[in-house]
Amino acid sequence: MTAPLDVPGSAAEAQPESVLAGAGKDIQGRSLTRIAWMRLRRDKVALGGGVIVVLLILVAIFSGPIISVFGHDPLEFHQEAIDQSTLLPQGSFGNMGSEYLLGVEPVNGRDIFSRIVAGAWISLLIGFLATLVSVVIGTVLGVVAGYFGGWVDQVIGRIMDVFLAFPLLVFAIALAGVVPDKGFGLEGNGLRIAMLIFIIGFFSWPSIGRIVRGQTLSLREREFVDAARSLGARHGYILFREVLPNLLAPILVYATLLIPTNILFEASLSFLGVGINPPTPTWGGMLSEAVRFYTLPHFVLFPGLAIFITVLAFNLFGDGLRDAFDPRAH
Amino acid sequence: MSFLEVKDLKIHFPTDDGLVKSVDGLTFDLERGKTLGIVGESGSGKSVTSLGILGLHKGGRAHLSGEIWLDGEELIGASAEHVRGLRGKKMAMIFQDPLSSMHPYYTVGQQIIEAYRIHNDVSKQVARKHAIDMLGRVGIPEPARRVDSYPHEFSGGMRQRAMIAMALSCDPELLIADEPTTALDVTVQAQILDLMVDLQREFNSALIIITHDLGVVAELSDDILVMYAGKCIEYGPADSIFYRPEHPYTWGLLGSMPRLDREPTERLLPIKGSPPSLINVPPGCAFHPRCPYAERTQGKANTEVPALAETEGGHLVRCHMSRDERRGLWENEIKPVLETQ
Amino acid sequence: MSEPNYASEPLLSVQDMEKHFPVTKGLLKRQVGAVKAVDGISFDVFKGETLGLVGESGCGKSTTGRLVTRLLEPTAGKVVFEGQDITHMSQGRLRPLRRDMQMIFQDPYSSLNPRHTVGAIVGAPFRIQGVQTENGVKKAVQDILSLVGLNPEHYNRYPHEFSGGQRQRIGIARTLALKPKLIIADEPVSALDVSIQAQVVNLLEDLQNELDLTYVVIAHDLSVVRHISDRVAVMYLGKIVEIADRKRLYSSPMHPYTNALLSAVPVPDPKARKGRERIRLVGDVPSPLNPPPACRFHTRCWKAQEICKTVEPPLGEVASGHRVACHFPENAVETPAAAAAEQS
Amino acid sequence: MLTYIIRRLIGALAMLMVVSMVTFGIFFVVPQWAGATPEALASRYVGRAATPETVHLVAERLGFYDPVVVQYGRFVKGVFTGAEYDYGAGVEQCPAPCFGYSFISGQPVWPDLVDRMPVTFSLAIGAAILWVLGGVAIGVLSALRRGSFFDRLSMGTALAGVSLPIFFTGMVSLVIFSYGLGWTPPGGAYTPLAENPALWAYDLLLPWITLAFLFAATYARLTRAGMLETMGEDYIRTARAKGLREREVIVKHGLRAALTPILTLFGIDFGLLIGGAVLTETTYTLPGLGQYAILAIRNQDLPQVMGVVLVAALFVVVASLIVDLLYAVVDPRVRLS
Amino acid sequence: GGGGTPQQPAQSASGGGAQPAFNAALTGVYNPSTKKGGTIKAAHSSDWDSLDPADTYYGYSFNFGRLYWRTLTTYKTGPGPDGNQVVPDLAEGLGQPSPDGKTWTYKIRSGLKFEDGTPITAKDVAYAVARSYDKETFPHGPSYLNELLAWPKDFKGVYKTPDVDYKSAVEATDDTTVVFHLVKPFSSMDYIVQLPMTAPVPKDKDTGAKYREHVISSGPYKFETNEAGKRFTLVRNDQWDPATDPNRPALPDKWEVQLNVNADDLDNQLMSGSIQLDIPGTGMQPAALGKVLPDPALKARTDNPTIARLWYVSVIPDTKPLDNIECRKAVMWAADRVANQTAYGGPVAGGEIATNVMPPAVVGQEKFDLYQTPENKGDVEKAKQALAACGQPNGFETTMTFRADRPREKALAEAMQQALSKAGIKLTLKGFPASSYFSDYAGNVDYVKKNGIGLATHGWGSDWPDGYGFMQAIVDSRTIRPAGNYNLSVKNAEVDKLVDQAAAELDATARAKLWVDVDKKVMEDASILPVVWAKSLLMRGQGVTNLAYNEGQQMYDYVLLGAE
Ligand SMILES: Nc1ncnc2c1ncn2[C@@H]1O[C@H](COP(=O)(O)OP(=O)(O)OP(=O)(O)O)[C@@H](O)[C@H]1O
Ligand SMILES: Nc1ncnc2c1ncn2[C@@H]1O[C@H](COP(=O)(O)OP(=O)(O)OP(=O)(O)O)[C@@H](O)[C@H]1O
Ligand SMILES: [Mg+2]
Ligand SMILES: [Mg+2]
Repeated sequence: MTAPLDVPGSAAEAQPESVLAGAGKDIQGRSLTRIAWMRLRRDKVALGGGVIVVLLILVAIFSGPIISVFGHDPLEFHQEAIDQSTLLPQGSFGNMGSEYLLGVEPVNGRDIFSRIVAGAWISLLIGFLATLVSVVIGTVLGVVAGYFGGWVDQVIGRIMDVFLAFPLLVFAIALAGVVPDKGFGLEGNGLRIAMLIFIIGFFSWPSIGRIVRGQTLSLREREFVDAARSLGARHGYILFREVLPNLLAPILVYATLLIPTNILFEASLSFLGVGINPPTPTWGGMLSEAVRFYTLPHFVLFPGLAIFITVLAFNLFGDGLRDAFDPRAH
Repeated sequence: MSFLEVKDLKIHFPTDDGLVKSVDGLTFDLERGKTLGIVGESGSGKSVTSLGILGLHKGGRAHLSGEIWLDGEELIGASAEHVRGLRGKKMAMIFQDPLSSMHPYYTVGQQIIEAYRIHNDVSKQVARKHAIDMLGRVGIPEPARRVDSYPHEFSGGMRQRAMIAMALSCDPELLIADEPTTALDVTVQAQILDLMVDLQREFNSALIIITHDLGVVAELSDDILVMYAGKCIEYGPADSIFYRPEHPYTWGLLGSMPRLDREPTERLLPIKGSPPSLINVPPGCAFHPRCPYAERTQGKANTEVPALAETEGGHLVRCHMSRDERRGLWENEIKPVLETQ
Repeated sequence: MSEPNYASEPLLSVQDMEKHFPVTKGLLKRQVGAVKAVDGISFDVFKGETLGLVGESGCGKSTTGRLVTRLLEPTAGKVVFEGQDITHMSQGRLRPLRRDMQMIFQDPYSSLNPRHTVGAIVGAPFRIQGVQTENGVKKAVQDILSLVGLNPEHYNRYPHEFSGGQRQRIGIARTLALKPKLIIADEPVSALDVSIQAQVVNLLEDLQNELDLTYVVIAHDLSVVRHISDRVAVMYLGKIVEIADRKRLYSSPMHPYTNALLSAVPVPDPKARKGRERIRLVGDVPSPLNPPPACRFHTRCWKAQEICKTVEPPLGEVASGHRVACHFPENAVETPAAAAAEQS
Repeated sequence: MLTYIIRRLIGALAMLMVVSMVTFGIFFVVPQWAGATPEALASRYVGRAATPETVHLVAERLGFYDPVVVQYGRFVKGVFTGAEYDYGAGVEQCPAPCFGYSFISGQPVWPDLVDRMPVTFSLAIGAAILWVLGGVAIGVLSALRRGSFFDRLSMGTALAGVSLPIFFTGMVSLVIFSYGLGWTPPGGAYTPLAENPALWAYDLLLPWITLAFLFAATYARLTRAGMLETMGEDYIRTARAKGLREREVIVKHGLRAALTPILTLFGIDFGLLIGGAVLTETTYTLPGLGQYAILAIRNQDLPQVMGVVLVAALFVVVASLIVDLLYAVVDPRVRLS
Repeated sequence: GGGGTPQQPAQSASGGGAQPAFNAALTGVYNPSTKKGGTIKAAHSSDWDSLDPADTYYGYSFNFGRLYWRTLTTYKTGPGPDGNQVVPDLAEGLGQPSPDGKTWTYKIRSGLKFEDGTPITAKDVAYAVARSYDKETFPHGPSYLNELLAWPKDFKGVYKTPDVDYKSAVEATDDTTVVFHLVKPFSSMDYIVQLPMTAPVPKDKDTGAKYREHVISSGPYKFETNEAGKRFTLVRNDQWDPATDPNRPALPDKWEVQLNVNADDLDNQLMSGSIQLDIPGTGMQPAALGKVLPDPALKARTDNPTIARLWYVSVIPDTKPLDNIECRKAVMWAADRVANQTAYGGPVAGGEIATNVMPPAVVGQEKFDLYQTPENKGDVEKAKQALAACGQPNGFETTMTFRADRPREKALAEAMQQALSKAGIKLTLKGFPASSYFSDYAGNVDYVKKNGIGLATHGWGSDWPDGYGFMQAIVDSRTIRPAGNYNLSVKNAEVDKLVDQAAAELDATARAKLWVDVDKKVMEDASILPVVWAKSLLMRGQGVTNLAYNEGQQMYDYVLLGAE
């Protein structure tokens, strides 16, 4: 047989090897995540953001040793660093120097550097976990609303409206008094942090819910959803195995945006006096305290800067992530 | 000098994965009133070529080299602003997917009016009249009413007609149709193709039609250019290409298509393997990994890029095999298999 | 090629099936009408055969496929699969039956979940149906991959790493996983490159021979359908207008619409365009929202007469196995309506 | 259309019910968990060193001895049919919608709300214009120069806006621009638009900018993302192929499409703002709904809280309704589906 | 004497002048002037409880209200210690007590008129007192008169029981005589009748709770506009006859008051001059202190009086182990008074370190210190001994509450936590909203017991500067009720007994002595930890004349002010 082209024969004749022969080079085992990672690695700015995020987390974890090397006990008063008549830090720039790296607080002279370092873990924890809570609630409700549509969508849509319109301030202030000292196996500030995480998470899910719902609306029209249904898959399987993995990128990107927002949320709750109990430092708490001393730039600047750096880092990283996962980006 | 002359056109894209040589040394020309068909499979560089002629890669990351002469003017070296002025008026384009190629938020009329008013200093009313006129010309019923419809309110065929109306609104001298009918039904496709032939006759414009459907090309073209991996591998008058194709890839294309004009064959004769990557273009002849005759060239196929050589009047082929060898294969092995069985 | 068995019970029988999509307008969601996407169609599919379903875009081909596989609920009519009426069967009871009836989707890009590996995609049927395999799912999946001409080592790759043709093979592998009896293929090759399309068509044919499959192939490319089918049904605006075995349909099409379709297919032969006489249909396909009354083709038909606007032609058998719904069929010896028209 | 709006408004009503119930519950049920008696609640609204009798009388007058459901019912009834208010020397008819009288000042709530709305609206509208213009401009430029220094810089600046609390930026800008440079009026300045438009704008300029600074980042980011998305669409290529100038391609074709999703967010943000830009109004001493809200909450003045919460919620609902309606106008495709 | 000419502050001022100097207005009138005309722009960082004289209980309100009302007596205007004295206002002279001290008679001047021109008679005063009885309508005002006067049994207020004659409590025996009938002898009646409840109200213009929207003026100014919660303006009352009023020079033509102004911004405006008067008179915010104190020019514009206000910590004996006095003493010993003072703003803005309950500004106060520690910084040793005596040698844990929206209280709580931890006492800090601090939390007996609140920040200022005015509300355990308490911790029968004795004592010196005994008893009981006797840093507005700090008002005397 000298048939020139593909010789008629069995299916095996459409051999895998020959099929892949021409394509072998460019089709390497690179998953989307791998490609995204490669792109990310080349995106220096995004990578910088990521590195800062990691550093922040490290600071939060190793706050103890860092403080013992560079600072003072974050709760300790340093009256000697304070001008007793004005109650402002002595010297210029809030008594900044080798003794107090970022200066001291007015009135009680606590070491700002130590407090920022010591406050990192709560602020970041709230940022992360509250985001997690809202991402979980938002994703589940968003997916369900988008996938089932109809009245389910209507109901969830209205629930979102309620949460958007709900006066969180009222809620927070009213709750301040009824938080028990113990509960859910937690005590004191632990419980308070848990509660803040829950409240913040619980009230910021509608935005992510909307996004997820929108994405799901278009995803459910994709044929692989039909494919799963034609195989007899149940709704749960389709929602969580087929649809959800495709939402990871937008969710991830949005979550990075939400983290700093939630850190600031804690700030405004602290400003209203319903944040973490004093004297435990948090960035938000410091900021809200510092606002009364807006004439002392260093006092407001450093916690503000800490939040800003976090915001910036997460956003740069989030941008990079989105770009990396965007198939049209290149 | 022809109306359109493309000389050694190269369009490369630097990407993360390497340099994409989408178009790699393309040369052809076209007279007014004539039609050139460009065929080739997905990713062979057809669209990139047409966008290159229109200057739509400028400002992007594409590296263009070579020459494009349109009506005596060189376009690659010309300023972006100058080329922009030519777009729409001197040369226009019809895109493959009319729905995504029309702005969803503007009515069909608005989009045609906009195209017209860029190059004609007329009032909105005049432009609107013209738009209605154009819609009527391309066979949209009740154009005065439909001019205010949004693209999504049109059927696929009507959208494509509206695209054509938009492209023709300034009577361009060169019209490039990039897969104008791929998204359409056969019956509608037939209507659109007829329309394009009529319009071309009317305006005596030069037409480039890009497709991977050999049938469409056969219906319209005077000349045919077959592309593979960014290169022209066969170029010549339509008859010559269809009746005496000399490149194995062209043979493959013909063998892959079930044809209504022939008795059904038992099996189709596909080309093995997949289209090549444009980053790691196979060395030598880009087609050699899929070519059943590659071994006949004694290894030349995987090392040397074959030259585009003329075999007969205006028919060029890029193949290592000798002309006689190719002719022999075609006459003795391929043609009988395709026609009989 | 295995021979279809027309004598026995049909594997799939569709009777007077209808699907009307409510059309809501504006934000009020007021129903202003219904898209009669499928409007009373009947056909049988016999074991071992391939039924081709052709027609223009929007005529209801995909809807038919989705009704048969119960991805959509029919408005009326009956779907009988292997003697069982599955029209109103609950999704729970349907689940085991789905093993025998699978679907290949049109778009190899959107029908594979981009976040799943090939192994997960092709293994999904086993997991969803809870099927135990002898040597584990992985082995079974790899076997199927090699069956469709893919490298079993591709198990852990993601769909985007594959070309269109390979992706369609993955889709086919998924449908084959549970060794179904019936496969509905909705435009299995229309998204593929010419050079790849042929590979997949060949593969489908080979698999049919090897695994004794029954196909319903939906396509708009008449040449592909002719190549692959035993019998062909032509749809127009939600109705079957002609159904016949392939030879008869392509050699002596009777419905004017079938004729028009066939003549509109461009032929890769530059000389043919001069000689060939093409039937030029005027106008677009009417909207399924307001289909023309009676014979739906009369608005575009060059043979239409008064009766076509008032009386709907039944899908009558004009020759053995050749049914057509037309008052004035082409290539016909004699039809009652035509005779009547002549007399009047 | 009309039926749709009516249906949505009925839905909104249900939503307002939920919001009001929860607010009510927070005021009465939550303190009761913490062990508060009616007298305890009433003692919030008396002067210091009030006698137990006074507290008891006040508790009675405010109806705190009734079950919460009865109290809520009374509130709802007041909103729909009006209520009577005994001011000691006589009884006054409070016409619907009656949100009651402040527990502390005895002022009817509804006129207060109506009175303060224009202030908040003035603040919101000016800030919204600024942040939309600013945010969108930055977003477009960043998208077009993606990865450039400008892209990063503008994003950084915009993000600084979100990471600094408005009570800080507001105070600092007052100190600099009002008391330092004397360019802007001191805090508390507000002139109604009808009185003197120029002065209105002059007085609100600083609050507008501060508030816009806070929001611009989000809009810039959204616009950037949207532009990156739309500029890759096929219809952009078509626009270029027509010979359209690049600026027109960007604005008329790219931006036009990218802005549509931003509309949704804008509607919600604007609705939320009209309900009260709490911190801005407090910082600048603007007598708007936000200031009213924070005072009401600080004083735990339930009728005021209910009033302002419901008005704020109403604005959110109306805004989201308007956005949905507008969406259909802006995106012609929406009508069909 | 009645019918005298208005006081001329410029002449009576001693040591005053226009040279800005720190504390210039404490002892003299600063920037004296008799120029009439102009407008004073005043601002308030929050809002009045009520503008109705029957329904208000803020010092600034009593002070400012004198611009539109006149009471039987008033504090002597002007600077210096005289400010604590009461002088007649509406009345021709001070009250005439009956020998048993249970009936007090006041004669009012003639020629007095309301803003609408109707004459002011003793009936209007009696009516005003009677209407203030209705605490359902006027819940904010003090209730001294409710408790002191012999109200008829069936009297429920002038609105609910309009027919009941209240002459058993207060009566106008003729047009110029007001007689008060008391249930028990009471010596400080002249102080009581300077309260605004005795400001006359015309019965036919009385609209109950709505009267506050337009109070009918009996003083030199009347309301021009009044936008609740936002602002109001006062203009001259042309029916007011200066000849009848020796106390009020009434210099400016107009007063503009802006409400709910951002506190920090208010300070800035005060410094820059766009506002001239900070109504509450409680001093500047921390941010402003940071600017003012280091800047001599700004500091010279301030006054720094000590006021009759104590900031303190209630040490609550209901909570274990603080029920043991030794444990309470341990808290006393462990507290770092300097740190506490700093938390309150330091010696200038915060106040003087307090060693006992009664502030020096209270008449007859004696300073003593039962818990003296080295440099006032606390004594860990003594605290540990006390702990041992209490049976808690390793210390204990308890909760301390504070008002979350009051930064100084938060700072105090933090300072206490630091200091007490050195003695092993561990504090958990909890902040609550000020508006429900006393009703729902620290002042709520159940809550305190259930949640084991051991310490609570607190502050108290006197209604008038004598022992009763300062002490009674915060140390008498019989005032304690389920919620809304201001006495959080003093539950000592001996204290109660001494309070009764002191209240009944008519001799001023003996009375003062008895209050000192009360003070000592409370300190022995260790249930109040005094922090500071407050001082406030007041800034004199630009363009304001006749600024003088008045001891009775505890702030600038508002009726003296004029505009340049
Ligand atoms: N902007 C770009 N950057 C990088 N690569 C590009 C770009 N534009 C096109 N390419 C690549 O150039 C090659 C040729 O693309 P082109 O669109 O011309 O193919 P085509 O022949 O038109 O195919 P089709 O039939 O699918 O339209 C493709 O591999 C494509 O991925
Ligand atoms: N879910 C739906 N809701 C409303 N109308 C629908 C829906 N699905 C399909 N249709 C309409 O039903 C008609 C038939 O659609 P169907 O997808 O079956 O056509 P088709 O023959 O498969 O076309 P194509 O060749 O384009 O795939 C079309 O007019 C389509 O718009
Ligand atoms: Mg293309
Ligand atoms: Mg289909």
